[in-house]
Amino acid sequence: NDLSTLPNFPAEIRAPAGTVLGVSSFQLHFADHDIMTPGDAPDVLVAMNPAALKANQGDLPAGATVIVNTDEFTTRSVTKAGYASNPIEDGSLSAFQVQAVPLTSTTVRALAEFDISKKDAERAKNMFALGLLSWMYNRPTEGTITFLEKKFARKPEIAAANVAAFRAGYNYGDTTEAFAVSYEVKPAPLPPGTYRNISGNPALAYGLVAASQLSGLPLFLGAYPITPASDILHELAKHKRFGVRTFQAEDEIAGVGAALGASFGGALGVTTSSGPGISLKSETIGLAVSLELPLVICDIQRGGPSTGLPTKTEQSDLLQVMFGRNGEAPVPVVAAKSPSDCFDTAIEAVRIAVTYRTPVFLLSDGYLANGSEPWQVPSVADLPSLKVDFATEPNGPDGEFLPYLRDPETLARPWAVPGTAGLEHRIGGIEKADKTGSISYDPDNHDFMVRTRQAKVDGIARSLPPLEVDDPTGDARVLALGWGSTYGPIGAACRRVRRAGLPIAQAHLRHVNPFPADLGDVLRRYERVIVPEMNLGQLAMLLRAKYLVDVISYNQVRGLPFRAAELAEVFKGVITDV
Amino acid sequence: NDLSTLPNFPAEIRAPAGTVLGVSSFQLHFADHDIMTPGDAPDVLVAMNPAALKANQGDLPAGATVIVNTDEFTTRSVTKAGYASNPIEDGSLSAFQVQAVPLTSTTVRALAEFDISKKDAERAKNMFALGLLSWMYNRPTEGTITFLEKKFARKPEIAAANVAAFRAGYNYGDTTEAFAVSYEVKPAPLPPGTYRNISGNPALAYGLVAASQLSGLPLFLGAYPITPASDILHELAKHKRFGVRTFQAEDEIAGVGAALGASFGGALGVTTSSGPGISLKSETIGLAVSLELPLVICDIQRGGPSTGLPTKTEQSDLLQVMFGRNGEAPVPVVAAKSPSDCFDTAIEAVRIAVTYRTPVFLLSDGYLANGSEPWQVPSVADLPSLKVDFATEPNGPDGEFLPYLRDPETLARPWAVPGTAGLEHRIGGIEKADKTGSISYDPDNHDFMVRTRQAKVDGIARSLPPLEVDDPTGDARVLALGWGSTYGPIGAACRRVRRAGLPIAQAHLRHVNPFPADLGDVLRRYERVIVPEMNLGQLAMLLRAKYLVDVISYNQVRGLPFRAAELAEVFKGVITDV
Amino acid sequence: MPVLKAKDFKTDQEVRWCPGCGDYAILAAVQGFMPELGVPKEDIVFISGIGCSSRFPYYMNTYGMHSIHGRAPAIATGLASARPDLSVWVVTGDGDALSIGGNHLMHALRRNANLKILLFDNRIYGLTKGQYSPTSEVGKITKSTPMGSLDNPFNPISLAIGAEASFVARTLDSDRKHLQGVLREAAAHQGTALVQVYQNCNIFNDGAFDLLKDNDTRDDWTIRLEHGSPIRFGADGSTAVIRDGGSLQVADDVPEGDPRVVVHDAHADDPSYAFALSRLSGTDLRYTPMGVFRSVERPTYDRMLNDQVDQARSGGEADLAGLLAGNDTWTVY
Amino acid sequence: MPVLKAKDFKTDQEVRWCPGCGDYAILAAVQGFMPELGVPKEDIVFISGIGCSSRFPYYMNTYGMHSIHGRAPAIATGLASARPDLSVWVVTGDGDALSIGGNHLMHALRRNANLKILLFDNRIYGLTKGQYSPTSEVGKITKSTPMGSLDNPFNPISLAIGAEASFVARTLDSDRKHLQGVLREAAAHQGTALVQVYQNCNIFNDGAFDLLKDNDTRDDWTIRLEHGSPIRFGADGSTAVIRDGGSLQVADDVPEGDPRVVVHDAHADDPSYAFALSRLSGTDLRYTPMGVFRSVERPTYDRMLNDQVDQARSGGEADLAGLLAGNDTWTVY
Ligand SMILES: Cc1ncc(C[n+]2csc(CCOP(=O)(O)OP(=O)(O)O)c2C)c(N)n1
Ligand SMILES: Cc1ncc(C[n+]2csc(CCOP(=O)(O)OP(=O)(O)O)c2C)c(N)n1
Ligand code: SF4
Ligand code: SF4
Ligand SMILES: [Mg+2]
Ligand SMILES: [Mg+2]
Repeated sequence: NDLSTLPNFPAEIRAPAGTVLGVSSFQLHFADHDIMTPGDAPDVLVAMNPAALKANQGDLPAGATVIVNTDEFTTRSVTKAGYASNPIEDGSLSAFQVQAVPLTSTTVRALAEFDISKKDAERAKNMFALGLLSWMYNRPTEGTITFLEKKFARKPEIAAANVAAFRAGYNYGDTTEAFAVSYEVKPAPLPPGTYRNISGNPALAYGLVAASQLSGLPLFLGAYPITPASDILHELAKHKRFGVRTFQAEDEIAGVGAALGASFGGALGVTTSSGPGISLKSETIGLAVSLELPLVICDIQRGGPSTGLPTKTEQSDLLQVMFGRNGEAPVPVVAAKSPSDCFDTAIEAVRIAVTYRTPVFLLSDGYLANGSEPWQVPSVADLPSLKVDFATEPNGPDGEFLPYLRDPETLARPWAVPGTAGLEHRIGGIEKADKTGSISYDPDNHDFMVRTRQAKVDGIARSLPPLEVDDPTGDARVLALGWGSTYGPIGAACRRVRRAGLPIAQAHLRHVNPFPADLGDVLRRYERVIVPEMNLGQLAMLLRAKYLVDVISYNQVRGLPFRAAELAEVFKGVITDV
Repeated sequence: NDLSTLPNFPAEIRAPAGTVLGVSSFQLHFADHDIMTPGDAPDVLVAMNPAALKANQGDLPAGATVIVNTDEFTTRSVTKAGYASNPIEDGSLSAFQVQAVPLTSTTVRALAEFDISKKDAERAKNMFALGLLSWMYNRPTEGTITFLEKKFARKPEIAAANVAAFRAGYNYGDTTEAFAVSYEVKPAPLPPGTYRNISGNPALAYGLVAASQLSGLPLFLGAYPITPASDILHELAKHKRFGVRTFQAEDEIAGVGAALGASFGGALGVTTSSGPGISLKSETIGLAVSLELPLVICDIQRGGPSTGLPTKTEQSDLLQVMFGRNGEAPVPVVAAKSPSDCFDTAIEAVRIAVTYRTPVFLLSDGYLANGSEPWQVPSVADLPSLKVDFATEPNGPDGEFLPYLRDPETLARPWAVPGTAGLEHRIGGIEKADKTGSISYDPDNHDFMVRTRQAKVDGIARSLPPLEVDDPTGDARVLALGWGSTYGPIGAACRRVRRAGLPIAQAHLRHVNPFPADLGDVLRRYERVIVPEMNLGQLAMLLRAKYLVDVISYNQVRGLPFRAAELAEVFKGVITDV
Repeated sequence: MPVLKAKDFKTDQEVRWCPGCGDYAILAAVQGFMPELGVPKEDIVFISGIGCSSRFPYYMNTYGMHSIHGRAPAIATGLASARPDLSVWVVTGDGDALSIGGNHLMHALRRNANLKILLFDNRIYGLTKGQYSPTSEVGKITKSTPMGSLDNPFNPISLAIGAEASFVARTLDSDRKHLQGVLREAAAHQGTALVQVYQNCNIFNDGAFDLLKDNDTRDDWTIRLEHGSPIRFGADGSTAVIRDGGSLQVADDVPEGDPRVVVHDAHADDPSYAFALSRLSGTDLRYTPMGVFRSVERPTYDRMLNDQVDQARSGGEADLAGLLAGNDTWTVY
Repeated sequence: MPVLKAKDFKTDQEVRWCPGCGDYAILAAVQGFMPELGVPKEDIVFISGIGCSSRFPYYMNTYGMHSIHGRAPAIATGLASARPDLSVWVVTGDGDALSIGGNHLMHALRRNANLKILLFDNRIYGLTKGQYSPTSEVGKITKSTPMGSLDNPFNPISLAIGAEASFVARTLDSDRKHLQGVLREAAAHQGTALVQVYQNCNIFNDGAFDLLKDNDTRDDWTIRLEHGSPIRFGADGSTAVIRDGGSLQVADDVPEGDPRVVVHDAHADDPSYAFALSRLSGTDLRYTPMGVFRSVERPTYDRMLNDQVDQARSGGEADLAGLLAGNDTWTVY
């Protein structure tokens, strides 16, 4: 069954269970668990004019997709509908995934060649919208097309026009890299508190702004647009009042370079991109490793290799961020597990970067970036302090400044920013002598520095909490271990398995490099460990290499999140096998 | 003991056993095995004028380092010495590592501030040369300096000048990234045949030229200079008569891009660089993976991370070339084990690239690139054929051309080059539909294509010979496994261990991705496997992950080859422990 | 060869640009021009980067590559150098060519391999949904610049001339005749030709070039360049580009035969003239020269490279065995 | 602040360039000029890429970064934007700035952040032992071009002007007075200043600029630019740059007060004039203008960026809690 089977396509799409892929699971969820959001709210609203928006906005769950027909949002009609200012521009729709499209004019243009009345052409805008939705929720198109052909059998020209409009809408989604994801919300009653809905990219941006405030370091973002990371740039650009400086660079290399330069100057340097852009940044990240300056690199993963599938999700950059640099260049890696978790993960990434004076990778993906979930708004008072101490005094025995004299605990080197009298120093990408940081070609010094940089990153594990394992019955013999956006589906699958009476434990890694200190013990505690990943087994490889544990790598690389039902069956299979 | 202790420093340096680091082991070798090269030949010749060169060139072993004082190589003096043309330019010194330096004038310039006679200043050129040598063979400088100060104690100004000249020479080596390596030659009588001496970079270049001739594909090199890879560009630029086209690009990205464009046009596209440049190429290599076109990428590794140690050697790019791309982007990797082996490895890299229509990494390093060894000149007739068949006909059921219809055995796709009528087609970096290659966002197709690209690379293993294991006594319980330039030192170490009566097996990987099919069995055949690497254990990680074998990772990251003696001790330790 | 028609250059791929996008007009114009090239389809290659504009090769029934962002000129240079027999075209956008790809573009121009580069300039990043580009006017409000963009834009014509370009032209998506005329001259040029095509993105930057399109403003602001003709324009042709103390200026009511009126010379050896022309218009598009600014012959990189190969070969058969043996061998018996 | 001397800017690092390298002279000139800047050492930063020239920061007793090949302008842009209070200098080479780093350089120029870029142009790749560079003359025989280089070189001055540079100058390593004079003007300029310094690489490209150094040729081929003065040169000052039908030319025996003689105007708004000046000399160095070609004021990127921040802040205290809560929350009891 398919959207096109709806009696006739209304401006407001309600997706019954089992229809639009992304949507259905969402709906279903609201059906079989109870969460405090209006039960049968539309997941998508197509607002053909301000009035329609006004009328329906109310019962829209935050995170819903809203397609607005900008052609009809004239100042007059906007005021007429009772809005003070244009809702598309004044940010009052920020809780939704808004697609602003000139539906009428675009459709009319698309149908220029058809000899049908202007009215008929304009009517076809519904089909254009439907086409766009079919793209966003990647639905097959044949069904709709045959439906339209049948429906207008007696008016072939109209039929053709509607099909053309439908196609145009579909292609529009492709061309403009339109996106839609519904994040599988963790069920079970939420603890008391104040909630809002949030998707991953804004959450990540907020996390960075918060970290900047908590550390007292002005945030500097150097970025080049790329799907699905661009929205972080867009979001941060709005927050200059927090002292945020955003720099749209000429390319990814300049983006990360500028961020590194800002870090050298004492700012919180951040760069954001997706797979292809990250690969371009690798040489500069290697420099950051050698300079030992704080830098946060956010990789919002998408389908690869190469340009791949820009609007689809994937976890296939893990090994790139681990190893995609020349020489021994270790970089810590943290990964967000849900849209709202992007906030906490951003703060954690900054903590590591400033504490250890190192570049840090933050991994998110298209699913988290665009999917949304209820988020208990944190109270600012509860956020950790990230206070940083810049070097202010010479630290050498003879009153000189030693830029590579390390903190014995963290192995971090001093961060002396320009403007500090007496600490003038030079650093660079050539190997440096221990302590003084001057150029050194000494073999033993090189060996020492290589191992020291590694030790610094490995040492971060000492600052990490033990891995949380969710094993309600305590008698599970199988562990499902994941990282990143698979948290939702794996969790949902585990719940299904347990409902079916089979015990299974779940653990999820926020820290991929270094691993939590107790990870090895946790792995060995279970008879089998299964690692579902939206790649060909990248985390699994790291685990096998480090712990020599024969983990089961379960992989799908379909550009889509795992389906909980499917995963559950796989888990059951493993459990019954042990 | 140190060069400076030589009675007085002659124009021609003979390095007695145990002196200049690089040199000594070389000499020693010649001492304790017999190899058909004049026993006590100089490893370094400093020719102050054409006459001196003429006189000594004779008993120079090929591969020796020759420093020529270009100031004295005027047309007159060249002819006077009996040369038809200037030996520095006419390539007649190609068998040596030539450093052409205006010794006299540079030294005089360096001593401008000293009030000493012009004659004394010019005499100091010997010290400049000695300084340069000390850099090249990285010798400590203190000894020489104190020696000079003592020697000229009564003429402090002269002493100072000589020290200054010595320093200037040393810095000259640093500034111009001067290089010198002596490769530890495999001992044991060589089989009958015709030999020449060759170092890795020319051998690699010759291998590419040969492969171009064998495949009938014109060679196109797109490269940007970088130490220690530049000499491959320099060498290939000389061979236009073989149809070789060399392109010095504006940067590494353009270098690999141009090579890929040439491959699309039916040429043998090659790009050469070192670590930092390779990281810049990663995005384009990802595109090559997606386009499935032949491309050879040579990484002449040097010390890292970042700019690191440009003139030192290291094996630390293995994981970068394995994983340094976004998405699942598998690329085959081959590694040369000795200077002359760069020739065969280049041919093997081309075989894989053209047979499987894939980018291929060839790993060498500064030690191989500049070190030299005797090479049995292959007869062209014995070289493998690399004949390639371009697509000439439509291959589809309906007479259409399907650019992604694969060869069932190799999974290679057809290579249809522009100019072929009827096969016009478009390819790109967005995910492609199986067979047709048109853009496809279909989830199952993506999963299929990702796995197929991986299967294609894995399938290369079927074309590989079983791994050769050198286990003379047949009762070894410990295996020393290596890859790349450690072959010489590991081999020498194994010989020492065996001479000490302890059995040990040695195996060396040419194919790092995919591994030879029988590698797992080989590993499991031994009680312990030790993997020495000039990195922090990169191959070891891949082995542990794939085979769950607890290999011992022995690492040094000193920018220098392993010392056979030291390795031997480590091996003995492992053997006595089992 | 068989006579080709525009439709021979259409592919079976559905054209996916937004309805009304200027790219459609450019595609039609190029397909319409191709038969004139007189080159067999199989000898033509279109290489693009990433962007809406870069989808172009999928719609041309020739050989084609939709490569990665900004790298098309480099890839095309390799192809053209290895295969001087081909007709190699690059399609790129203002972001693709001038932002991430700027270095490859400027080196392609100075190197002068035989490439035809079509730069679709819509002054916006279309594919990524409307961030400002290196040709966007200062102060532009976009998703990434809510308070207005700050960087001074490039003038692609000035930039190209500063990068030693041998052929530089500008045209308009909606003016098929002019567009094809420029393509004709670009194709005839031996070397790298840069053609800037003002292109309307009706979704993210609609109407950017209306001043040059609307009937009532077009003639007042468009300066048509024709080699050998005095540069006059305006409804009644009374406005002209004149020389005044070295710099070029626009003057109204210039009488017939006024000696100050500049006679367009696209072949002028000194690029200063073409550069001065490129400065007549700012981002506001007032007084925009359209046509070929500069077209001078210079040896092409691909030719010279292949000449060196031929020259080296003229020395006689290449001898692989000889190369491998070198000139210093010894024998083991 | 204490009065600084040249030696205050020397470091303890041994200077490692080849004896006779032009870089020594530039280093001495810069160290000699620094006290004039009137900026405390700790507020000065030198950022370089990779190359012989890029070793420069190690020898300056200020803050410094020896970064990676070609990226210094990008890194410096980030630093200058985050810290407009600093005096940020970039040191680069002809390969570093124009080959791998071309894109960052041209965007830095149009963006006009407050950077002083010193481009040491020795027309060769020194550090990698002598391959040709983007400024090498055509036909140059180098390790990578045994049959001669093929690409047409850039004229860095023309390129910079085409990239919307607000300040462009040229000077010579061996002429300390002139070099320091140019540094003075560059430092005074608000925005990105590009200073091309002809620098002798006595090892791989010795004597490249002798025509402008030897007593007997220097005066004949060097055109000194001084804002506001007629452009006359040559031993007896009888040679001049004149305007002839728009283009600039060199003429001999030009009588006193000849109206055709160009009076140098570095502040001309229209860059066409500076561009024309940059075309007077080719790679052969005959008629080489030296000095400030162009110097115009334009708002700087770093200032405008920080103004936007101030403006946004003027809206009142930033409220983190408010940001996190947004405008659509619900409560669970
Ligand atoms: C390496 C990389 N960086 C960024 C992107 C995202 N991206 C794709 S196209 C584009 C810019 C498009 O603008 P333009 O070149 O003007 O083309 P248009 O869409 O306007 O035709 C960007 C930033 C990418 N695909 N790859
Ligand atoms: C990414 C990268 N590519 C290439 C190199 C090698 N490399 C170092 S400096 C240089 C060019 C030097 O020329 P130039 O910029 O003119 O500086 P100069 O040495 O002449 O002062 C090159 C190719 C490198 N270090 N890093
Ligand atoms: S977004 Fe703009 S440029 Fe891209 S297809 Fe749509 S209209 Fe054309
Ligand atoms: S190689 Fe040339 S540029 Fe480099 S230090 Fe020596 S002389 Fe100077
Ligand atoms: Mg654009
Ligand atoms: Mg240089």
